[in-house]
Amino acid sequence: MNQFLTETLPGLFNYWIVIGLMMIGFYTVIAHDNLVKKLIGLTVFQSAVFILYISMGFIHGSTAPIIIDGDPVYAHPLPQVLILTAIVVGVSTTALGLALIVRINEAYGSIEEDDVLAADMATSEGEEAREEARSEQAEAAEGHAATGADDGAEAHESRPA
Amino acid sequence: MITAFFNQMPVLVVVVPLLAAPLCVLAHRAFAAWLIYCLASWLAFAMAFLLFVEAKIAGEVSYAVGNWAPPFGIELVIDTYSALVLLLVTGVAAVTGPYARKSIASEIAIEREYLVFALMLLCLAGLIGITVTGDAFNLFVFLEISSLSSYALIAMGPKRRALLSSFQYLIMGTVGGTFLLIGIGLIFMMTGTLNMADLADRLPEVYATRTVQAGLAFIVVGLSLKAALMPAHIWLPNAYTYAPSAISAFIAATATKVAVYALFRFVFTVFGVGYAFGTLPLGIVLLALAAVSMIAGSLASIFQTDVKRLLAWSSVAQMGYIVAGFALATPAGVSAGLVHLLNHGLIKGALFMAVGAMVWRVRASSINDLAGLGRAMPLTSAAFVIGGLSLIGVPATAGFISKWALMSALFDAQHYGVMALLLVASLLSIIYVGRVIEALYFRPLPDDVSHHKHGEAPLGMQVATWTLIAVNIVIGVHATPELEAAARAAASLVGGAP
Amino acid sequence: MSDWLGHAMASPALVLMLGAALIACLPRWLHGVWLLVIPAAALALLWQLPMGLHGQIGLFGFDLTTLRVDGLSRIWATIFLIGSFLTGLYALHVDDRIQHVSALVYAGAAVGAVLAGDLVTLFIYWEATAIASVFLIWASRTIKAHIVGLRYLVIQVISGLLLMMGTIIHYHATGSIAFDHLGLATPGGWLIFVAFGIKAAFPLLHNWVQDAYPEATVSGTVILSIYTTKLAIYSLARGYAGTEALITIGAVMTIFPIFFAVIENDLRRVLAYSLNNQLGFMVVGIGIGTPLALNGAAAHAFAHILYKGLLFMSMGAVLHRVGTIKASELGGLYKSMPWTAAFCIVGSMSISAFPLFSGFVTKSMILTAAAENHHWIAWLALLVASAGVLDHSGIKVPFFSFFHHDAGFRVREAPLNMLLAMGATAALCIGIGVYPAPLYAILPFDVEYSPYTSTHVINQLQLLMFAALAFVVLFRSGLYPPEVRGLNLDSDWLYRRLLPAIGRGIRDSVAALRARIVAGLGQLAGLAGHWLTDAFGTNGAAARTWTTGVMLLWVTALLAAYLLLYY
Amino acid sequence: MREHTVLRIVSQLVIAPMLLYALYVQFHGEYSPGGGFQAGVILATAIILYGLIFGVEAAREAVPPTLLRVGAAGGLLIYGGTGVATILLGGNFLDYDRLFDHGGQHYGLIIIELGVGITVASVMIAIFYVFAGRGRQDDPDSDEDHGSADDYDADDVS
Repeated sequence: MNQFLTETLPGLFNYWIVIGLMMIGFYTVIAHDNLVKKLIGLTVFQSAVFILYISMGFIHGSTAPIIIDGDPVYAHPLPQVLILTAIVVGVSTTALGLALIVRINEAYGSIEEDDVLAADMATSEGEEAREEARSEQAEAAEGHAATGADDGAEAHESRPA
Repeated sequence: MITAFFNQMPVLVVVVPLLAAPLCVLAHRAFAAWLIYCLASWLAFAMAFLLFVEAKIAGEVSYAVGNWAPPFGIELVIDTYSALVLLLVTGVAAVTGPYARKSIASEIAIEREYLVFALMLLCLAGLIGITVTGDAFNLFVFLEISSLSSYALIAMGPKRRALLSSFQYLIMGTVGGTFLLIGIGLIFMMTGTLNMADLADRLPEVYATRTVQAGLAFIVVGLSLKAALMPAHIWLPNAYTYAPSAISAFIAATATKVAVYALFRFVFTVFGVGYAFGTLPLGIVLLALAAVSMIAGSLASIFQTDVKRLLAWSSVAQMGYIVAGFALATPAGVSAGLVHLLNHGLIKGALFMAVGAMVWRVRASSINDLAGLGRAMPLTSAAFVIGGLSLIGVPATAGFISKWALMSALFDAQHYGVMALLLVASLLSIIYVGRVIEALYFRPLPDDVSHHKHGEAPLGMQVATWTLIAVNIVIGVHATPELEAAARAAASLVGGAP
Repeated sequence: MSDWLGHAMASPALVLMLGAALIACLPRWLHGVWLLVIPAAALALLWQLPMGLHGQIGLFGFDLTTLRVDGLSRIWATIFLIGSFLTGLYALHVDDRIQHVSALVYAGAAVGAVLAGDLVTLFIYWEATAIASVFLIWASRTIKAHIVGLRYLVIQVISGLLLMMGTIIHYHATGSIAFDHLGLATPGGWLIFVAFGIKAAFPLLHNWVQDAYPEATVSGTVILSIYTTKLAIYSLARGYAGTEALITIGAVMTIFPIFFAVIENDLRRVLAYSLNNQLGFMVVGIGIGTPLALNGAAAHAFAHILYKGLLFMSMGAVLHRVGTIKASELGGLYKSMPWTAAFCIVGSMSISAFPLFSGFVTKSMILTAAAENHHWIAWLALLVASAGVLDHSGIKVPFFSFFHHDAGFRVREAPLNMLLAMGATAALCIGIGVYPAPLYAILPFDVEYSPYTSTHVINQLQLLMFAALAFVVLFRSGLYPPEVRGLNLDSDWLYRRLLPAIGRGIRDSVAALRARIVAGLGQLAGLAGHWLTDAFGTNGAAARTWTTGVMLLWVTALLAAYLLLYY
Repeated sequence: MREHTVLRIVSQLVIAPMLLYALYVQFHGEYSPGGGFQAGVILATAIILYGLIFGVEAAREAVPPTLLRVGAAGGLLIYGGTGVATILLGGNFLDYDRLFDHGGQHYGLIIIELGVGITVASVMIAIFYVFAGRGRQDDPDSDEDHGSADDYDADDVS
């Protein structure tokens, strides 16, 4: 237990940072309605992953993977290269997300997700009303049929057009 | 020169669309961009077909990018599994070309059209990249390329709701991608390699570690998100509904399918079927989720008032079918899942195209707006009917083949409950397809018939839709090649005689 | 692919379907010719085919036998094609591409199913009949027809799915997909039995017939009445001949529809009930399973398609001209539509099995077979049912529509093509009744049988006379359920006369029970519907757009679940 | 901001070295930390700074959007074109050794990184233009960034 507290826990401090950042980012994405904050959360979340990669390639006392004289210990270059790519992806995502937010703001006048959804819901209700009217009509026809074996003649129109 | 071309095909199939995209941007004209798209996608399709044949003969085609031998360099690997999905992706892309010209023109301002084609090419390049790559990290990058371009494509939809749909997709997709990244990082940490074949060799030594277990969990969840498997599916209906019609058709037929491909590439090839399905209870979880997807997706579909949304929800249900097949992890099950993956891509592509043609005509996509179009647009409506029948799984269509294969596989695996649910889901599919067909054929045209004067959709849209329909029927009546290829792929994934 | 081409050339089913495709493309004024030419060509082709198995093709790993021509399948295919020709003639005036196309596809599918040599082919055509036929209901273009059509389609497809599951199970159990005698020994056999039973409208599985057929178009109902149920009868004859359970099922089928038919006001629905009752005869015949009984079932199916088609045609003509088919609103039409009335009477005499009409020469085969094999209860049931048929179909239908009190409709006679179709059908009905030898010659088994023995004739006439007398007495005394719109059941008379009273008692209790069940189911369905709408409606909890937060929460839950499972 | 003399003077002083530094980072990428991506960002930062201080209009004049479009696409084409060139020379995709007799890896990498740098810089500046231009005027090609923003994640095989 003591060893866990004194060695293991601080020895893995990089992972604790990663996990902490990850949770902060993820929580922000989940809990905030503001789209910009969501995006910020997403970026934090991604950054945590970048750090995870970088720190796993790091070796104690190593140098950056640049060819120099002597025989130093290099950090593993591959994760860094990978993360460079991942950063590019992340930046693209952020840029695209921000562009979308700008346009959402222009279209809806709000960047709160629930407001935007509510606005959408309001527009869709008009569409739904028409459909509902039709299905009610249909239910009425059904109800009529169920009340007696001798239902209305209107259902028997035939249309040899 | 010719042999050189053949040797380079694995990379060219990615590079051609990838380089065609900036050419589109340079061209800056809608028509020129469209032409570039068509040429690139057709070329890609031709190469995909040749690769399929090559993979069939050789079993596996490998290519070292930059001549760095794997596992150090990036390796492209094409086996039958990837070749089949590659064929679907490039095929749908090739068909979307003729379709997109008029459809895009009607929904997107002319000065932005070239961008649509550039983005579609990027998306295509990403999707192709996912299927051909043999490198785990490379797969992530291609996945993000395709995802990013599809976010942008969806955001170009004509309604403002496209914006939020795209944003939600962006958030969910990025989280999924990041999960995948975490998962890849974790297994990289344990093995020090990113090459899939190499990973498969080295992972067994560290199977027992938590890191690898967590890695599998992250990868599965991340790719489930991209594949819109329940309960991570809610981004899908909106994204497909509000995207421009041509984009809906293209993405619906390919994007989630490729994500499923990637999911099971990881599960079967990298982790190994024994580990994922034996040691860890992945199979039963996926099967349960698939079963819920089938029923809930179909039920939601029944209630939709918008045809595109209806189809999108049915995609959620159909993803359930596909995953149910794969999750059996038997040769028959995987082959059935793969067959349905391909067939459903063709079916949904055709259906979205047919609906897109109707949207092109009436500028709306609710069921009520399509009333009476059976008379005004007989060919398009007929295409929708055939596609719908295929979706239901009526004999002599592709849908039947996969339904039959799935039922047989489920029966063999003695999952009678799932079998029954699949039956229920296909009954529900009759209802939602029936609703649309009834509206098309048996309701009068609305009074303001001005838009019906012009009749059918443009030739390009017709040709594209009917091409997919024709493939559906051909597969329906002559499925042996597809079934054989799928059996080969399944055998290479989970063992067993092809 | 060449075997495909060969198959396409040789199969009457595909001839019909290709013809349908042709009609879908041709201009409207050419439809008429093709509606007649295509079935005729298919019929000619059918009789060109030698007996045996043809059209072997490979389809997704199975070796299918798409054409099996033997005695049993050929008589069914023949009558289906004759029916297709006659309904084509009947529907000649209809200007509705959808109806023509679906009618031909439907007929083609039914013929294909009958000629199918294996279960997979059967299933493929089985589904095709379901899908093609629903368009004939939807073609009424009413909201009710839409709903009814969906209901019909779902039931039909359930039957198809059961068949598919049964086939898969049967295949796994036996390694064979051949469509021969199946029997009830295996679970696969049971599933297939239920699948056939749904389409054959077994008791309690029968409601779709009365639900859907009267909602179709004028010609659609005629077409519907021909194929689906008779296809099921064929399948039963092929797969379950001699299954004892069928005798009981058949006997019940012959009896119970009578009570509903007598009180029904919609004359097409009356005919739908009597369709059920006639199917019972055939099912009994199959249950008995002797060559004579199977011959009887086949012959009765043949004759039944003609006379039931004729009845539906005449009622369709009335509906076409008058616009209603309610017994309570009709009457006295014989003045305006004399030909239709005459043809209707021919049909009702046939269904009532008057000597010299087609029903007589076929129904008596089944009765004789029942008697020969000492199935006395079934025999009695059939006898009672024969009397009942006269009451509801034989007398009620023509009487209320063409005679009775004059409802005041002065309409024109039915269109010429309808009259021609009815005339041809009526001629066939009489022809078979007078000279049954050609029909007997194409029956599946060689059996010497002569319907016109004096016992037969006298028995039948006695039976019919008494039944007619009963109708007259009941009607005069006001006891016969009057042709009213509502269900005013007057129970004063309930105990005065025994036979009708029992009938009415059974009918009442069945009706009440049914009403209660329907109401209960309706409530349940309502609750379920509300729950489903709440959950899956466009704004329902499961189907509306969630915020990304909620979506991610689910994803997190999923991830947690995986991690916990692996832990 | 044009009134802030200090900012103006400082940025006038700083921008030129920034551009130079970008070039340094660009062409030393294969030995030392750096490469196309970093160089592109630094280059873009210089232009963006210019835009911030002297106005987007001025920046647009200096670096017109059309140039950015061509740059974003062209950079990618340089990258891919190199790969195609290696194929045409009989090697595998991006097999730099085929390009030159000696130091193929070296020069190949430089060319590739140049492509990446151009693309990244163009896209960065384009994004800046679009966001800065929002709300002030409604320029029709403002949505261009949508596409090109994604264009540059294609430089994946770094």
